[in-house]
Amino acid sequence: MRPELLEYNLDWLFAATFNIAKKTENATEKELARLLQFAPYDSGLLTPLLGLGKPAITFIDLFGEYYSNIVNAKRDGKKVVMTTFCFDPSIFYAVNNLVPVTLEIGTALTSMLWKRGSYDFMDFCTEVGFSETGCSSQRGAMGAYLAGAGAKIDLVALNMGGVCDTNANAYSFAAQYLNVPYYGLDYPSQLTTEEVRRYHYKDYRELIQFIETHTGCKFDIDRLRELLEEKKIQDALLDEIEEMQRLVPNPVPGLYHILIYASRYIYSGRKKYTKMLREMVEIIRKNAAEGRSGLNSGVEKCRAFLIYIDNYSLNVGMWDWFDQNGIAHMGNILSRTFSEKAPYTTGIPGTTYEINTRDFESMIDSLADINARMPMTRTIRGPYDAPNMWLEDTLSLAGIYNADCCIYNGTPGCRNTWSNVKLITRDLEKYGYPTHLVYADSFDGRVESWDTTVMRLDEFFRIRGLL
Amino acid sequence: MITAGCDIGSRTAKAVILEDDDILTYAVIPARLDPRKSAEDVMKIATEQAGISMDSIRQIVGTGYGQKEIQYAGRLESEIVCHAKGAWWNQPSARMVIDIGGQDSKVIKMDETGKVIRYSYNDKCAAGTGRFLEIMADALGVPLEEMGEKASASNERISISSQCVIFAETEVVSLVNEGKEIHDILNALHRAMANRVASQARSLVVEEDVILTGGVAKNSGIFDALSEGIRIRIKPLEHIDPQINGALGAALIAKEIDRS
Amino acid sequence: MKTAFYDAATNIDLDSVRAWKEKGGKVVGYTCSFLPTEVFYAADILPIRLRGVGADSMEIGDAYYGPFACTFPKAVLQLAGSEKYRFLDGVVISNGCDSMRRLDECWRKMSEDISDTLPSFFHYFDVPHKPEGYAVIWYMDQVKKLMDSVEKHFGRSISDENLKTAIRKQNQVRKSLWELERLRAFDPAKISGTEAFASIVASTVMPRDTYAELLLQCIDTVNQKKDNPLGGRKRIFLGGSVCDAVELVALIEKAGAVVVGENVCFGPRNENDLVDEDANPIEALTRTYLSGSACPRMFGWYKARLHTITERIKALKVDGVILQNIRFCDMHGTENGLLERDLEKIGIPSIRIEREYGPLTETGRLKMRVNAFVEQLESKSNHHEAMP
Amino acid sequence: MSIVAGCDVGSLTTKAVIINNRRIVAAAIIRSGPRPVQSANEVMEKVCSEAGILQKGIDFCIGTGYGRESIEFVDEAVSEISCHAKGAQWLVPSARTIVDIGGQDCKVIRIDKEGNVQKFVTNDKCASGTGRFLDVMANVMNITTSELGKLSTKSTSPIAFASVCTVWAQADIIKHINARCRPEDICAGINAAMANRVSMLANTMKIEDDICITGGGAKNDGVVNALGGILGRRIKRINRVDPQLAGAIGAALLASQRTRNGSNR
Ligand SMILES: Nc1ncnc2c1ncn2[C@@H]1O[C@H](COP(=O)(O)OP(=O)(O)O)[C@@H](O)[C@H]1O
Ligand SMILES: Nc1ncnc2c1ncn2[C@@H]1O[C@H](COP(=O)(O)OP(=O)(O)O)[C@@H](O)[C@H]1O
Ligand code: SF4
Ligand code: SF4
Ligand code: SF4
Repeated sequence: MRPELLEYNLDWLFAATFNIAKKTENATEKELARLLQFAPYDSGLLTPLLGLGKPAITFIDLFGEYYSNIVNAKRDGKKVVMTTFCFDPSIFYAVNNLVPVTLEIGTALTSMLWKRGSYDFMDFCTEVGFSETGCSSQRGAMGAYLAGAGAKIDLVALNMGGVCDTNANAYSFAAQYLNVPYYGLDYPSQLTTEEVRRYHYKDYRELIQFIETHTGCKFDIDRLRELLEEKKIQDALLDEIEEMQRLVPNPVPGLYHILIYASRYIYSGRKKYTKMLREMVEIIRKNAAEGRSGLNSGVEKCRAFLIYIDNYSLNVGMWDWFDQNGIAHMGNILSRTFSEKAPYTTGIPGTTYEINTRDFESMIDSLADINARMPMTRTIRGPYDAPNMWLEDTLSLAGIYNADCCIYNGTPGCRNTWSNVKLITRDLEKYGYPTHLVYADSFDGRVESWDTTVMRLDEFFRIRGLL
Repeated sequence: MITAGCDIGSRTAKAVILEDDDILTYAVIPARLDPRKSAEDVMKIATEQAGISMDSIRQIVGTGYGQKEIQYAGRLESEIVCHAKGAWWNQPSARMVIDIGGQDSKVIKMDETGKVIRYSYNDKCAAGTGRFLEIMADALGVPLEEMGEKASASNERISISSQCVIFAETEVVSLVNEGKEIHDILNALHRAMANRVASQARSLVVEEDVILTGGVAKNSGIFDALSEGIRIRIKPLEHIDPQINGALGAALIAKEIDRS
Repeated sequence: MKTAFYDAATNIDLDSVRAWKEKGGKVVGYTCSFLPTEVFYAADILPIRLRGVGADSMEIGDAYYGPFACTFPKAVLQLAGSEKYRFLDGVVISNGCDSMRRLDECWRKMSEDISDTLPSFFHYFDVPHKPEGYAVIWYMDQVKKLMDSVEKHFGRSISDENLKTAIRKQNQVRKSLWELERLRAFDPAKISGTEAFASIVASTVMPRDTYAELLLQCIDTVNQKKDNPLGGRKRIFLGGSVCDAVELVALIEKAGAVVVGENVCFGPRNENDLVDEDANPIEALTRTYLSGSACPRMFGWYKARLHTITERIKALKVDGVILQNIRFCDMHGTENGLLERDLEKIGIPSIRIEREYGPLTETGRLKMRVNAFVEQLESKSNHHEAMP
Repeated sequence: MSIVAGCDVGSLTTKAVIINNRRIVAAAIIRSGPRPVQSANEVMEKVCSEAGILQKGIDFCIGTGYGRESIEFVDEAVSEISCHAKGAQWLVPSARTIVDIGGQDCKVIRIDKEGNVQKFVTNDKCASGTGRFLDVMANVMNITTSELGKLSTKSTSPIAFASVCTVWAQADIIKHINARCRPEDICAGINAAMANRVSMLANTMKIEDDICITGGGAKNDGVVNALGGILGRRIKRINRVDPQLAGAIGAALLASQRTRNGSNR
């Protein structure tokens, strides 16, 4: 890796960028343009973000705070835990001396925000022995922490065993490389049986122990209850947003989705996240009342559902393109919560979670259930065509949103989906959903040039008569 | 009524001029570095051959990799649609078209009206395109035109593993060193290439009739290898150069536009 | 008998297996060394390790798998799709890794397009990703489920007695395999890696009793041998992804080295892999098969693995380690990175090599690296002599 | 005093060197034909006539390179890695890390002061990151590989390449050419992409100064400079002789060692 890169601390760069951007809340166009010059290396994420108004400001504020906490962790005598996006972080906030660092979020931000993208960090991972073909979603940010260009990591905890190899593999590598303790929750290939549930509970309790041993401090029950109660409110808000997504035209701006899931992965259970969701709901309600589409153009020509994740390799290029073409972004599996009341839940027992704050034990059970039902841990843990797995989820979602088409966008590093995406595409087509496979890498712009990606997308929408 | 189609590909530029339902003339030229130039040249040649002037052409549809550079095109259409249209017009029984060009290979499924149902491009890697065979022909010092027959003269079955065009080349060299016969190596190359395309066709579920188009369809060796790969006999286009199929489709679309 | 092993290691259509079928015996294929094969022998069914030997094209494998997946399961699918596995009465697929577990879906889908390619017994064996805690109970439960469905489907009953017998006999094989390892530990090694590895791979595809006998004979004859051509050769240990390629070992030995051990998912992994013959069989099997350090799919257990491997490397007096991984095998690819780092720390030169599964054709670049590595090891030793 | 020779049959070029008591008396580089045997014989005749000796006048000859096994006249075959190490160390005694950019692969070699290989890594993934990559790109731009190197040094704003794949990068280049990009910027982009790949390879192992670069790629200033920049270290060049000869020279040096150690055919 270029030596000069080590001179910047990634977390600090984020903190600085967001804290500056935050100040633009009620700035004029001119002031804004001026201010943004001070946001280091912004490659054009902030401007479209700020275009979203209130919720975006809260989002930026939230991220500024999040990264400031990481930067100041040592000063404040806190430990830093490296974790993955599909892990509900509220548990970390329930002990008073722990700050989570979520790699995938870091990678996405680095790719979207930095002029030079996250290439150098990705390549650094390869240089220190991590498989070059591994998923890019971790490599981007992981490189920074391995290279010492980010916060010092004290422990690693995640929940990807049995769900995604490359993911779990990346974290166990990081733990090994940095020589810090590692704990991974493990998930069987099914979801609903009693044994599985027992496994989840047992495993999660060992995680709790792990955290207590390595942070040397006990869980604060009241704080945990507070977080979970807050999470209930958040779930309710999310359900409302989901519900309103079903309207034609869809009143939810496509970019909201990334705000929704990015913040959830780092701030679930915290007040700022609730604030952002409230502000969103307000705007969405207004749009809905006026029958306005969430698209800038205002005209919804087509509704696309992303059956996996979004593309972050070029700022918000993908959302822009959708917007320009009047395609409503119906979210992807990351925007889902499988809370019991979520509109698309199948009602099959065990497929959703319920938050119970009666006592510590029931709260721990709830958290175990939540973690086992995060978007990925819930949807792609088993065979794609098994009950309540990828195919069924996709069909039910595409159905209630009455999507016109499906799009797969992921990373070549994802063995899990690239080993069966051709099959699910085939099935979705059979069920009448035109489905497009994007060969690009969500985080690494070098895999396929953006022009090519767009050219193929455009071709798909035209040939399949969607526009 | 006269219409035309122009297909600016990565390796060659093609133009077809239609008078109602008959092909007046067509031209195929190697692509120039600048696609705009290719478009001008190929059209000039075609119109001269037909002995007509540009403005006597009612409608021109452009397609292919360099379509955006075709100044005179009245409309642009994707290669997928053009190839489907051309092949279906020539063979109404066609349900699947496999087009292997210089830079990519496409598999297209269509219904009995020639409408595209599904399609796919070659997976990431360049092995499985005409370029692959070109580089190999070059490495073996065999003219492209003769590759096919030479390959079918093979009597020893050897296999080429390398997925990479560039590395396959060194693999070929080492096979030559081992004293393998050129036609056996060629045969292996054709199978290696065909199998990549075959897997592409199989993922869309093969349906008869299957038609092979694009410049590579001029290569008899590919027909056998590909048919073996999908376990179904592939058909050629009848009485026309498969390389112009895209341009032909474009010309046909031009005609339809003008009707409506 | 060397040729019998070599034949078994390099083909899937084996006389011994055909003989078994002709006696009306059943054959079940499995995908990962975490599967307790004793269960099948207890039901008088022949378990064979599924491999992709001789898959020289991928048009079927690539039709269902995406382009970014390991070629090992792809090759297995390719063979299944070209009806090479017609003789199987059943298949057990386990979640060894993501590419491998998706073989379940790909195989089923493929059978919709190519008729009679799906054995009537098609079982998914769910192995946890940690060797302790509730995972143990989970694994035992999986074994019970497997036994049930075997009993139901094949109309056999698996008594504790049958299981114990199977365990006892399999232990015999394990012991012999360690005997073989000890022959390789001699300096100079008493048996070439090519020969030894062939017999190791064969152990996963030949009927157990036939195999056990041949192996003992093989060990005898090796013990008898007086002359030893393997003196003075650099001693190589081969590690990494699933590997059944005897040609690869042969290629390394052609470069003037001798391969004295492997950790490539075929063959013994650690000395204490004997199954307790007195304990409750299912518990005993679980303890052995789930034992910690087997393979990188047990995330977070690297240190334990490093330990066992290092111990073996020392016991085998290894001069250099070749760590290979199949492209897109991230778990082994990454682990190889760590192993290289840590082995070199303790002064054992190592090299990482990425390859595709399948027939070794273009060997030019591979040869170059292997030769250079052996030369590197040799120049080292000259070097030490040079400066006392 | 003995006359020894080294013959390096590479994927793209075949080189031969004759050394007479530690002095290079003749050297030649020719393009490799499809049959290494022929290329080897051809180049050997060339150097022999240049040195004014008969082939049998050579006491010991070591063959190396991609086609080393198929050369008939050699007394021994040694891998390129060892040969490049020896050759480079002889040409640049202070060299501890050697980067060899050849036609079909790229190697980074760490050596001790005797020129013994301590560790090496080679590119084995994808053709990008090999000399061939540069040739294909140059070819698309209708220039020679040497011009590719020279041009790029004039670039002000190198373009960034998306595709890592040799064959797909071509399409990218054509796009840029159509977009009327300045050729020098495209060239610089190509060299940067190349240098990036090589630096990754180099960084996978501990690199020690001095770094010296051999193989045909060493003649490409664009790549060499870019590489130096990325690694943040100065790269020593071989100017005594053509760096492309390093492998052959190393082979010859090993040959003279053999004669000294008295091992003969
Ligand atoms: N006479 C021929 N025999 C065999 N192959 C040919 C012949 N002519 C062209 N080709 C193949 O066709 C390819 C170009 O096909 P084409 O459809 O023109 O590509 P594109 O449309 O991308 O320009 C070349 O790469 C070459 O492999
Ligand atoms: N004059 C030159 N300028 C820049 N690059 C060159 C020059 N000559 C050769 N090369 C590069 O060197 C490569 C061949 O290097 P070489 O060491 O001969 O490979 P090999 O040993 O595999 O035959 C070519 O691919 C080309 O990129
Ligand atoms: S392997 Fe070869 S063809 Fe494939 S991507 Fe790399 S360079 Fe391109
Ligand atoms: S390497 Fe590990 S996961 Fe792969 S088959 Fe062997 S035991 Fe199973
Ligand atoms: S080699 Fe690796 S990726 Fe391939 S099947 Fe085995 S564990 Fe999976």
